[in-house]
Amino acid sequence: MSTFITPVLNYAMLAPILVVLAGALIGVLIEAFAPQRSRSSSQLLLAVFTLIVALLALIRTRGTYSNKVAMNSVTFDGAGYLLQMSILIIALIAILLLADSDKFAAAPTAAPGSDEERQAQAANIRVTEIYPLTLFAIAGMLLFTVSSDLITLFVALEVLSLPLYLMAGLARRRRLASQEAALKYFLLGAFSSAFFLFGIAYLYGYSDSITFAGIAAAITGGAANDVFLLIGISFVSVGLLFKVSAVPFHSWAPDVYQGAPTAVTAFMAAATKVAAFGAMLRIFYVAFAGDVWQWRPMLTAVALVTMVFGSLVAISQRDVKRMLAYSSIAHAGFLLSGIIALNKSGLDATIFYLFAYGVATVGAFAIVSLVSDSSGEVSDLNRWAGLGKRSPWIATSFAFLLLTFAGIPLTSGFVGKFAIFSAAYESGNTAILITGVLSSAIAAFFYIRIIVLIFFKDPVEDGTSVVIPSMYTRITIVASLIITLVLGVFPAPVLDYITQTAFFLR
Amino acid sequence: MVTSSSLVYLIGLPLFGAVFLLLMGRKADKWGHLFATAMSAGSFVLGLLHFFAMTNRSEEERPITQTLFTWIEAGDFKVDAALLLDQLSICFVLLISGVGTLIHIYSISYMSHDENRRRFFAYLNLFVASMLLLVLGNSYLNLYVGWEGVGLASYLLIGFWNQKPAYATASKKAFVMNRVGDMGLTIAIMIAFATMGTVSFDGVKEAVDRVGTPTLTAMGIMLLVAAAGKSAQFPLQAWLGDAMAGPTPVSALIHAATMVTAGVYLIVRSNFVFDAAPTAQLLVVIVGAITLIFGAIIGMAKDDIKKALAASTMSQIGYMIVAAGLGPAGYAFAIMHLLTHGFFKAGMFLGAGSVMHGMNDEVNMRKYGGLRKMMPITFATFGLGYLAIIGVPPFAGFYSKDEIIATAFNSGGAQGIILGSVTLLGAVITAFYMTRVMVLTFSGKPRWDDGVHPHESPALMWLPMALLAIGSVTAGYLFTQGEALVHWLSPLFAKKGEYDELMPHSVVTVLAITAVIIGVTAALMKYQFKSVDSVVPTDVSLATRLARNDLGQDVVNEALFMRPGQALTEGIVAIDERVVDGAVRGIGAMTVGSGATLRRTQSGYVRSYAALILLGALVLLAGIWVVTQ
Amino acid sequence: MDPYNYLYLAALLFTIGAVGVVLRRNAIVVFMCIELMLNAGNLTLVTFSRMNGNLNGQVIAFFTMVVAACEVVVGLAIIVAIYRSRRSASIDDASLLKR
Amino acid sequence: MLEIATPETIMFWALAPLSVIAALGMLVVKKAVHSAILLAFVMVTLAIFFIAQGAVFLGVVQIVVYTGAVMMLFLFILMLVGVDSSDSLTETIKGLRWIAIAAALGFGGLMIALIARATLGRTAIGLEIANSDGNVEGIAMLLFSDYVLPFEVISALLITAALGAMVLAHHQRTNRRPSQREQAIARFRTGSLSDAAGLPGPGVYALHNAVDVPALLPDGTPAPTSISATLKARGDVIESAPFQLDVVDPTIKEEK
Repeated sequence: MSTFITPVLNYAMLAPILVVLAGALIGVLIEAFAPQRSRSSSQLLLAVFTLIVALLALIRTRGTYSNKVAMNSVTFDGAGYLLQMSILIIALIAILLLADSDKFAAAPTAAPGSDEERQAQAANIRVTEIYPLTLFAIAGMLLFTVSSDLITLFVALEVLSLPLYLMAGLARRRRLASQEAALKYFLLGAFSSAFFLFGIAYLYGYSDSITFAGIAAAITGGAANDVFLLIGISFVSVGLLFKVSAVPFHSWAPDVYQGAPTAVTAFMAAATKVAAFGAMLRIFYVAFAGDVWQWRPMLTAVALVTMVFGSLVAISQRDVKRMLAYSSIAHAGFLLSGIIALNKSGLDATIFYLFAYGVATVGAFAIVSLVSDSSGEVSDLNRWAGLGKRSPWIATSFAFLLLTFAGIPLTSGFVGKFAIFSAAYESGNTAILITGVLSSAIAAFFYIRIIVLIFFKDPVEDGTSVVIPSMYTRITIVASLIITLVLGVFPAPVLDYITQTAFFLR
Repeated sequence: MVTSSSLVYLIGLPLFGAVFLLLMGRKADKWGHLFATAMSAGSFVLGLLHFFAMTNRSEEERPITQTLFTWIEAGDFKVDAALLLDQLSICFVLLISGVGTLIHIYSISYMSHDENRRRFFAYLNLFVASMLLLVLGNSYLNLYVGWEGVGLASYLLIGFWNQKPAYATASKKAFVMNRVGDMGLTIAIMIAFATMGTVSFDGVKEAVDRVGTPTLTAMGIMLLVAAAGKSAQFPLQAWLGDAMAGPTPVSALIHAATMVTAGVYLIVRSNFVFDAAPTAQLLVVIVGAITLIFGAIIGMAKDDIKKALAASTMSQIGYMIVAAGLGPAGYAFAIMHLLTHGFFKAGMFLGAGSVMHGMNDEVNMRKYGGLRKMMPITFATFGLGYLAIIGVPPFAGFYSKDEIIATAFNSGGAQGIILGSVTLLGAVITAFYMTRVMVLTFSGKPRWDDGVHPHESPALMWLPMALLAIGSVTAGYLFTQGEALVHWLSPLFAKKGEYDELMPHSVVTVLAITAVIIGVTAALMKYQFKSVDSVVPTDVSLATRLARNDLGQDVVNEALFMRPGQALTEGIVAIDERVVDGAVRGIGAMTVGSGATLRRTQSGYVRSYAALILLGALVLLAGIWVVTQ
Repeated sequence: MDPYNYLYLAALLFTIGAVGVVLRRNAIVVFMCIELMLNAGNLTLVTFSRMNGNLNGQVIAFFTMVVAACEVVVGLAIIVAIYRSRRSASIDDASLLKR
Repeated sequence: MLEIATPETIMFWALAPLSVIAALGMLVVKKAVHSAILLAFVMVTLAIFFIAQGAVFLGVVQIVVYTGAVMMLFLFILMLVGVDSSDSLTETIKGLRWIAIAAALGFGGLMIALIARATLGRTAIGLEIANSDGNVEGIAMLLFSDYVLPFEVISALLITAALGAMVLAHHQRTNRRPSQREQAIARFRTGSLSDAAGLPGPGVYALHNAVDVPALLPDGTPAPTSISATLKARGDVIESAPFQLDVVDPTIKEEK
């Protein structure tokens, strides 16, 4: 005979998530009742407002940490605070990109090229459901980083993924490719979440618990042998490694990055990475830490392959979005070394790297969305030749962000790489250190090759023109540039803050 | 007097100039070049003030440090963004800002017809700032920032005239080689951090005793790789010649006086590492010696005046590297040669620019000839630089090269004899190819194309050349007067070990002068007293004229000496151009190729992606199977 | 009988589902194979729930069903959208994006 | 120690092979509809296993939600995209089939071998105590206390799904649909009056009276306008040639 335990929810600490969810619901209501004309602007306003309120609500919780926020489902601690902060800031920068009206399909239901679609475009209709979907995804991400039991993790994973599957298919131009991206993302995402669920099942079987703390206790004190545990860790890792696009679970990333609307790609590439790595950090640092000797070789192998593969394949890309996708794969490899390190400096470095990389990624994709000709965005690299001549500012900004990805000093990328490789070394992992440095040298090759292409090649005949950035896109680009520069030149305060704040409540 | 808190302005002035001019845009077109020059000059004046302040302090108090802020702090590891000005860096500061300012002045006139002159000056300022940061950083990490900065600025400058079609491949080659170098530096820094827990020069110096020789050898080799990449040393030398596609002042600034010497700076700065790692030190000497001969031989075969000078630069830096590899005995001489070379080679590049200016941008020396009368000032300044580089007393190069040859001979044992001979042979060849350049350009009959009207360059251009020429004449004497430079730098280096003097200094001097005489005579025999031959078959008029003047003696000469010599020369040039190029392209292609192969996994079919995921999971399961065995 | 037999069965069904995703070309069938994998996961959960003697596993399985239902809605919507523009539900036809 | 009674054992050995065969059948049958039905069968057997293992509530949900609702949705979409369409089972991607089969054998084999190797480290106890208040009550206890947050968050998932389906499927009219009267007027105002009486109906033949065969014009050629545009786009149109009179037996058989 068990008694019912009345659940206690700490609404103050859940506030950021709840605010975002509420914003999304209001967005849905706007879709239902507001007239077509005013939807776009009111949705944008609502989304920005929601994110700011969520950010304020998050800041209000500063310093209060608890693992009993909603029974055992979520844990708010320093690391969670920083990760949620990163996600909200990145989302705030990225959501402005959704505002440019000609990025999303006018009538997703109409066949591409049909009369219906033309009429809808002429009537200046656009899918404003993008905004509530984005907010749902953000809520999922926020929850993903603080989940401390497996089922909340699973639900959060789905809450963040489903909207992204949908949004990937809503591009205005090249709609077949966009829908294909959505299909691929969805099928492979569902495939990997089936693995994830299977892993959860085995972890539950192994530990008789679904909370991270319970699993950790079972690892240290359990009498079972490790088979169920290892199956569980492996399959849960498959799901998480899929989200962070680590080799060999990466193959969706290039196709989806290329096919999805660029604004969505920007948001997805940056924020999802923070959320997924945040969750990975928590589960590996809190739940699986006791079994480090068994999973470290596995993750190390994945990290090494990911770094080398991402860097090598990026070289032969001819499409800028695919190139950035492979670069993000390589960066996933670098970030994995922070998880493998399993020490405090690894945690600090990974959080810093995630934030720096996320911000720079948003900026880079924002710039990609500007380079276009009469028929829409141009992501073919050959046609970027000589961009420096025609739009020096845009080209310089892009070059700066590429240098960040390459990890050239005085950019945030350098500080992040340095911190993360140092942490890896501290944990005694020389293989990671050497491979990391080597593959970032390879990676620098293609980043700088693009810079050379942009600045030192003559423009091709059917070259591209750069759209005059709208106010929103301009804010996004400038914000991302400023943060990247500040984090590169003057990272000490942020690093300090992260070092002081980041910890996991076990 | 100036204090350490003003160190930042050394870098800050030119950096501000660069940022300001880039931000101002076209509005600054009218006065941007003057502003940039003023910024660079300001930096030079400040450097001078620091220099005088430093001379007034006692030996122990000379190095000063300015900490700007804590740059990276992760756990116990802390890197400050800090600047260090000591006896070594002040030499570089003066060279960079001084020669840099002269080149700014020169460029005002040289680039006056270019509509993007302001941008060019912004880049020049950026370069000066980065280079100053490179030599002022107090840790390897800060040095690395400057290191990458000069790389970036040099790209922007070399590519400034990007209409040249050859540039694309040239930049690629330069890029690959420089990345190999940068990787070396990165790994060296990582090694330092990993084994010593610090990356500052002071910290590493103290930690040298704590770590084992293998570690230091590895670090030394990585530093050598870095130096070879930046300073165009064997086997990473091939990019330098191609980089000549940029505007001439750029070549003078980057490829003669400053950036290419960064490798020498790095090795001299890391003297404590190399002193403790004899193997790495030996490798330094070998690399230097090979490059010395290699560059000199290439110099004999080039008809492009800038490429001939570039090959010469390669060879002269080889001298410096050899000196730096000789340990405490040679560090000061490496720096001395670096400084004198900065003067005369920059002057000669500017002279070459002046010649090109007067010759409608013609670079082929076979189309020059007899310019002495048309360009008397250029001739005079170039000539002084020439006398300095081949080592005619009492010009600058004589002193510095003489010292290096003597140190090489005296480094003891078979090594000493081999190195001495190599440096001596280098001196012969240097005299030969520089005389060739001189004669082909300024002497003999005019071989100009139609429509070329050579004329002297304006004062704004020849003035810097004249100033550099004065440096070429006097610098060597000043540095060696009472061993001034050696004493100045000596607190930084370990005590010179005792060694057997193989031969007295006077004998070395005689040998060196003999070498010069041999080289000059040979070149004069071949080029001055006979009409210039041509290997340019397309140039019909020149070929006809040569055929008319050819004497039967040449045939014998050719068969006995020239052919084998030519074959050797061509062979080495071929190695430079094909093998090394091929290797670079091969590595590039291999990387790109493996990328392309791996890319094929991305077939576009969801099902094959799913199969990949399934296989990944299978591998994980197999891993579990093994682990739980 | 050993309750492990249920685990073997679930593992087999999971494997069949996984290989079905790779082998079948009709997007809907592929999706059904994924549903089979999720079902296998549920069977594992229920079995472990029984072995552990608590209902946590059943609750997770219940959540999974809801999540799967949502996935079905979204997934089928995407498939229908693709079908409308391509007139084909074969996932091999959707391979514009590659290399 | 968990004792499994004989009836359950018999039931397991009867149903488990069937469910595996049905699952394998999903992979090899040509028609998607057959796959769906086989999957429904697997789901029903799983529901039985759930109930046998003390998960009564889940078993019922499995049948009602999964087999009832989800599979219906699948079938519905199959109807939409063409219920008759069948897959060719020949593999088009070179080598994939063998890789997949090898991977499956390895994967399944390893899973089974590993499970065989696993120990639980505690005695399996069964659900008698946990289900003592009833299975539904037990689940409800957990759902509304320990799992209240994910339970609430899952509502976001449901809204997302509904919103997503709306975005991709709900059609927003951009122009007014013309009334019947307007259509009629428009028909008569076009250049020719040939269509005024409406388009010809599809194949009206003695032997094959169906919408996917074009009607024949008086001169014996097929009338393209007699076929629905949708069928044409789908490629489901049948040639009318085999049904022409010289092929069809013209003799009339009287019914007796």
